[in-house]
Amino acid sequence: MSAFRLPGRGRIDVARPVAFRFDGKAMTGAAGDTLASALLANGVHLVGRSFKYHRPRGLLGAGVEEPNALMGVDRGPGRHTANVRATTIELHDDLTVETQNRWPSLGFDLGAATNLLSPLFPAGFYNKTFMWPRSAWETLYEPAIRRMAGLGKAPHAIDPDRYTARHDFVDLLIVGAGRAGIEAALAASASGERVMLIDEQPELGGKLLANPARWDWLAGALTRLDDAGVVCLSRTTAIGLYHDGFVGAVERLTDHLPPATATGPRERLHRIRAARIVLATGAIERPLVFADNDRPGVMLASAARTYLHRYGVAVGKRVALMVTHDSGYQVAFDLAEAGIGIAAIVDSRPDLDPSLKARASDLGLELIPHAVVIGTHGAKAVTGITLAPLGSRQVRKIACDALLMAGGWTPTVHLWSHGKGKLGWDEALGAFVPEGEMDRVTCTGACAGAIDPGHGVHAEALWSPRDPASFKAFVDLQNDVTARDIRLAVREGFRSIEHIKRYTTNGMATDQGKTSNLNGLQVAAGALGNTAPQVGLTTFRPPYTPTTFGALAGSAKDALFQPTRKTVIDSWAHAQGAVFENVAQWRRARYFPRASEDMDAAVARECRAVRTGVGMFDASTLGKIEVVGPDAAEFLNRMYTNPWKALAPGRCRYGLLLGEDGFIRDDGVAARLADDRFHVTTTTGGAARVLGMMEDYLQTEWPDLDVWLTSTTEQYAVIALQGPRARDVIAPHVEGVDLSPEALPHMAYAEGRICGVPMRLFRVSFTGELGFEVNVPAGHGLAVWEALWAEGQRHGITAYGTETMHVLRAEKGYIIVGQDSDGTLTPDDAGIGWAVGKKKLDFVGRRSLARPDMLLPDRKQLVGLLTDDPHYVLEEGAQIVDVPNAPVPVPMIGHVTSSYHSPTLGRSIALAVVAGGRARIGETLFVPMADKTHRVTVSEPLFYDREGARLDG
Amino acid sequence: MLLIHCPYCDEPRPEIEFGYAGEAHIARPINPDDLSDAEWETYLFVRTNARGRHFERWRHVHGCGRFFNAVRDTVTDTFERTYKAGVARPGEADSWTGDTGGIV
Amino acid sequence: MADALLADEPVVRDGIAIAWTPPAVRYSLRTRVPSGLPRLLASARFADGHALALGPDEWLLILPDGAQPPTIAPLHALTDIGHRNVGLTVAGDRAAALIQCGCALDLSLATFPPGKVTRTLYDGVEIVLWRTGEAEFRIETWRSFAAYLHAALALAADDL
Amino acid sequence: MTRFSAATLLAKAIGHHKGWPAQWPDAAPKPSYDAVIVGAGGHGLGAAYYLAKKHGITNVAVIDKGWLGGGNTGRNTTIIRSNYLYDESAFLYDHAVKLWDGLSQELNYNVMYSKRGVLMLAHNVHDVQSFKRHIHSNRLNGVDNEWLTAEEAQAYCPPLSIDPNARHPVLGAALQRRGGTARHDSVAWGYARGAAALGVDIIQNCAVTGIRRGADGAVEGVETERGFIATRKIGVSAAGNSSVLMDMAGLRFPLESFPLQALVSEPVKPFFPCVVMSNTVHAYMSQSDKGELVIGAGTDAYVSYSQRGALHIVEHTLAAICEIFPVVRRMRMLRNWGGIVDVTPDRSPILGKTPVKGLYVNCGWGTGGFKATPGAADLLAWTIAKDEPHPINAPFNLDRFRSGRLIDEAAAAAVAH
Repeated sequence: MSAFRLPGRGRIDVARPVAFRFDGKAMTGAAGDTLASALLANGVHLVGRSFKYHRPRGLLGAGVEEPNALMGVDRGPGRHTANVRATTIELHDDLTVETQNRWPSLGFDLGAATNLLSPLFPAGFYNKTFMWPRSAWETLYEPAIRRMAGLGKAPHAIDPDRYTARHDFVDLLIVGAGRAGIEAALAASASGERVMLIDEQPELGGKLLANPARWDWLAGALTRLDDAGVVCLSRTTAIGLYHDGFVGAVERLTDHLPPATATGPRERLHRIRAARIVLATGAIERPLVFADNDRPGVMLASAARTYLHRYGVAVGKRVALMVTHDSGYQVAFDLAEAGIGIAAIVDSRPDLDPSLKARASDLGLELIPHAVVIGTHGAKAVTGITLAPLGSRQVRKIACDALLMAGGWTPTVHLWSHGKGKLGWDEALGAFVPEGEMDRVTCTGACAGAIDPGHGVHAEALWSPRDPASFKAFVDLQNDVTARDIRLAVREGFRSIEHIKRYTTNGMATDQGKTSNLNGLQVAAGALGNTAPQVGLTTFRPPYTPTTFGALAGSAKDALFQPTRKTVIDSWAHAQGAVFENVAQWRRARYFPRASEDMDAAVARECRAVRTGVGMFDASTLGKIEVVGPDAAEFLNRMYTNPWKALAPGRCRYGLLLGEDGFIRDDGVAARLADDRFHVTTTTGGAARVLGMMEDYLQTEWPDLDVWLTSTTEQYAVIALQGPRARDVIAPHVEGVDLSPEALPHMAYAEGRICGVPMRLFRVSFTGELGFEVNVPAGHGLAVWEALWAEGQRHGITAYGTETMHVLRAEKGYIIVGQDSDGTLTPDDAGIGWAVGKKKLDFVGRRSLARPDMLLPDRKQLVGLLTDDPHYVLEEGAQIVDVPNAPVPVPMIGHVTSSYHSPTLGRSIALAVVAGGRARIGETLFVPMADKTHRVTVSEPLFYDREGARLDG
Repeated sequence: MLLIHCPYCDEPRPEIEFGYAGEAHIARPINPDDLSDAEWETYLFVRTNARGRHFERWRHVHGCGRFFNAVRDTVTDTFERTYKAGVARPGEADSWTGDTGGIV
Repeated sequence: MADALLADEPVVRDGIAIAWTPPAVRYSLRTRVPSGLPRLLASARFADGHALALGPDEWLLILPDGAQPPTIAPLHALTDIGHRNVGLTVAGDRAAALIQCGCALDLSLATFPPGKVTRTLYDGVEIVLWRTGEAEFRIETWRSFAAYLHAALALAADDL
Repeated sequence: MTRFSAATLLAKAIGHHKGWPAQWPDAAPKPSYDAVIVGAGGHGLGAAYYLAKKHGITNVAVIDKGWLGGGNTGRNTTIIRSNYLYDESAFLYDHAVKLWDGLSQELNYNVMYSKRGVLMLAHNVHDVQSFKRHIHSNRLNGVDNEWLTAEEAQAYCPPLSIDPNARHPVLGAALQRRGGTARHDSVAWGYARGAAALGVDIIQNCAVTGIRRGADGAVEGVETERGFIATRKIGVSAAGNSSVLMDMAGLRFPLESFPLQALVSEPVKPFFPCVVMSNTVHAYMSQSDKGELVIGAGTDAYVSYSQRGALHIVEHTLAAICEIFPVVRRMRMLRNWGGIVDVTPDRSPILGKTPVKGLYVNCGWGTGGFKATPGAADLLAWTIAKDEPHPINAPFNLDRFRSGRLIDEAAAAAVAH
């Protein structure tokens, strides 16, 4: 056992040694230790380097407030975690940690040179320099600053751990399982309510764990809570308090286990909805601000007590205390009783509680009232302190190996503040405490300002006989913010506490100011000549402590990142070697390459097959909405630009949907199944939007219409058969439908059976060929597809994908909403003004089409483009100009929306929108690319079968 | 995550089930052609964007599917009340029923 | 059913069994005249099957495989969604705890008793959640979301 | 004003930095000004600076209900780029980028404009088409923007995953090399110091409670918590609070204010060299000079001024970030906060005159405000000084919502089919 481990003390299992590695060095602690307590037990005080000046640093605290002892924890490949506080790392076998922000080693850090240059680096220095010469910022200064940046190691491998989440619902959530939290839980435990008690530490009890006198009570209370069915979660940090009783909490499940034995998810996010919330988050002891208060060995008094009683570790052999608050005395007494030497108790107050004085005297402790520590000594650990009576230059030096600070207490009001709870200044505490009321939420115990024991004083910084601008008295230890930085900020006109925070970075380190905010505020208030409450506090932001991205991302990764919607024919396409593309949430077959075909070759073959024989296409992703009710036709008439009332059952119509702003939103074909029933299709990506838009109008504008809408997108698998031989493929399998052109012409609809299952059959075409879209109940989709595929073999059937579909429709000038139109096109712009019912008095978007800008002749209009070079395929998105080689900025008159090589025509074709385009048909325009400008001729947006005769095949 | 009382389901439900649908009580004109361009612009785009008490529409899209109205304080995000679509704006008598929605 | 999706083996964990439901006939029933139908968020026996009230004018009818369309009072809409939806059962002592991983509704017996049904979300996927017993739920979702939902539930069951 | 330089820094260091004067005085309101800017963010302070510097109008007050730079200036993710599609937008944002370049020297205040490049990821065929359209348009407008293959994108940003089996695989990216970041607070402070040195009064913690108009309808001044201030020209540059201020002048605007969240991680050593944005996956990220990952999260979809975060938005954002950059899963979120963005129907700003004489407005920047700071400030100053818009901001008038001549970058990127 090391010299600092105290036999017979602590709650941990000293008999069970635990081996760990610290900066490559093998060490031994005990089961139940934190890394911090184990390091102290090994006599290690130097545990880190500060952010800016690389000053040697030791442990300040014993919990999440720790600003100095940040470690990189390595649990194997991909499992390195940066910036973990040594005080929260539970010791386990094979624990491997490294200190950070030092090179080449913690003991000898070249970065410490910045400490020597620190007079040049006050707060905000970077605003004032690095500007000359101008080019040096990019070439010299910024790269240098970035090299110095950061704390922990950057990640470089993928974390193999899993993270999980759940929702919890409770009547009462208590955050913090110290005395106040446990008492609140006990009080509620008999009510039969659902009570949940969470605490960030591995063991419930909070500060009671550092108070052996209360251990029996604690054990009994926890047993009673367990018996009463109170859900107690340890290692669970409430990270934020949100609206309406919602609390996010993260439970750490495996980091305390040796990597080899850790199974299951690493962390669990609890999304807790609570009817009532009690915040019993306690308080954090405040450090004191004086020269060189950052030397290793200078720590919070309460931390020393925790190390003593909870871990059986002495923080030193000869310990001095600097106190401004009574609570420091108990620590001194406990240490003395444990046989640890007390060098002195320095108290800034002139008048001390007689009972404390008496007790100190009984224990033989030297008590120095009305005096302050004005400096510390030592290189990488404190070896002594200098103190002076207040207002005096009669300094005195005392040797010690630790200096404890008791500067009073800061209630942990973060969660209260997240909930927009008001804070009021408590003069006695020198701190902000919750004030007023909040729906569902109350505070109790130290969090509410009920700090026990004793009183104290709070000062902006300890008095010093030296010029305060001449030394470093740290306020924010991690970010190296000193009292003089704060005073400088005030001097330079930064008066708001938010400005001071941002200018100095006080409170912006990874501890989010848990030990620095109040001291910073008080230094600022002193410099401003204001009181602390006048200056106010900066806003607390979630999370309370840093929270793993993975825990918040949860299981949403890889295949579970977002659903990939697949049609029932997807498996067939996959087996055929299809290449897929993502369209909205769907995965769609883009083309079906054979052997060594590339996309162009496959698409050319697929196109030819459709034009000359028959092609087969999975159109299942098209949105489908069943519109049912006596007013169905009236409803569609109001929604769509087209007239619907006269459409006969058994007929289809192209429908065009605008937004109320007059721009094209969606399109599709709808069939009238019966007087009161339509089968409406939408684009793949527009399905949900269109249904939502329809519901909006139906429910809120026209609730008098008797119409109901149901999404049937996934009810039907849709198999498109396109090409002159399409009829031949389905005919043998269709029952109950006369497929002849006379009985079922283009844009007709019929119901029957195919392959023995019910079918909705659309005689429609998006290719310009004879076409059928076979809708069958989705569960039968694959079987019908396979049957038609088998049937089609004798007709040379070819499966085609979305790319071929795009080419075929472009040859016919059919637009794709979202590609050829982009949310700024009207029906007339898109050349589909024919779809607008001229006699209709109203439909969604109609009024907007009469706005002045919609009537201008130079609006962009859909046209075709033919390149002079028939082999050159324009790039989609390429811009169009009418004057070649104009200087930048070049006036652009439009852009290419769709462009392909047309196997049918043996040349390239393109669709484009061009300002006043329809009047330019026949004109020559130019498409300037980076390397070359291409000449194009404007044409009608229709390249194949102008008469449309093939549709009637 | 907000907790929103759906007036149709008559129970509080989590925000993620809902879709916000803009300011409430902006009825689509019966005859849009009667509106000037400026009036049509107002209908389309101009919104109160109140800092404080705000009348707004939500849809319980992943629940009962219904659009409804709400009064919410946009500074605190606290819902004062929610009510079914078609009910008069609280504080104003419904022109048909005289119902003021319980608010005078 | 010729549907690879439904061929997956049931997931069985301690206190949890997840399985696909057998084929069923399903209709979306919409009417303003809800006589003989359960009120919103409730379910009831209906024509050899069940009617689940999803909206004030919307019921999901789940009927045995092969059932004929039911006869219903006038002024209604009946739409076949038998193949749109896929059903899952989640049963066992920890069924509620499992669904609670991805569902933001309070599934305690007091607030979500047997018989209650609602549309909601699981991990962002829209579902119909129907508590068929104290320790048994039926979940309906659209076909193309089923694989994701199944995988998400199975992973959550592993990590519960 | 003490000129900042290495020499003054050294000189002041010898005096323990006790010799630095205030960077700007905290002014009390005078009875009247030639112009009053409402809103002391980067845009408002910048407008005051340019009014004084370029137009010689120095009797100017900038007034704010809180502390300067405390709105969206201090809450954004500091991204700067100008690779917008439409001529109007490209000219507007590129005007800003040109001013960003050299702003540190102009202000004698290092705003740390870092041209580390902005990479916008294309995840599907539609994205590719859309980005190519941007690139071609930008090239002809003289705005740099280039296409990278997925492999080139990963070479530019090594933490980027280009796994072809990802849910949203990276098919390529558009890179604007002049894009990057700047230090947000410094922009406000630099303009404040510059403006104050030219005689501008900066009045903080003084809410405007009313806008007084004369019989002819023209503005006469602003009512404030600290009394009436007379002026014939009011420039409103108040981001999310613009509707409230316009309402004071009897104007209703096509604006809605939404919460926008952002977050930062703990600082780690530099590993993330540029700014990456993905609209399809909904994530954008950079690494600050301090080592923190700066991540833009989504907007809540409802009007709110609460400036509170919502956990589910953060969950969604970090899932997206971890999907694109899987190596960051073990990183830890340090701070999450919310701002208020004011959004117009076409998601482009309104920058110009209003129907009220003497009232000028600069609002509706949505999530794009920071990058435009110097440009918007310069153009607002021009508009106020000349009582007419500069050709660059002329298209961003209020009339477009009536005529239909919208500048809708988002609609141009619409996804359907």
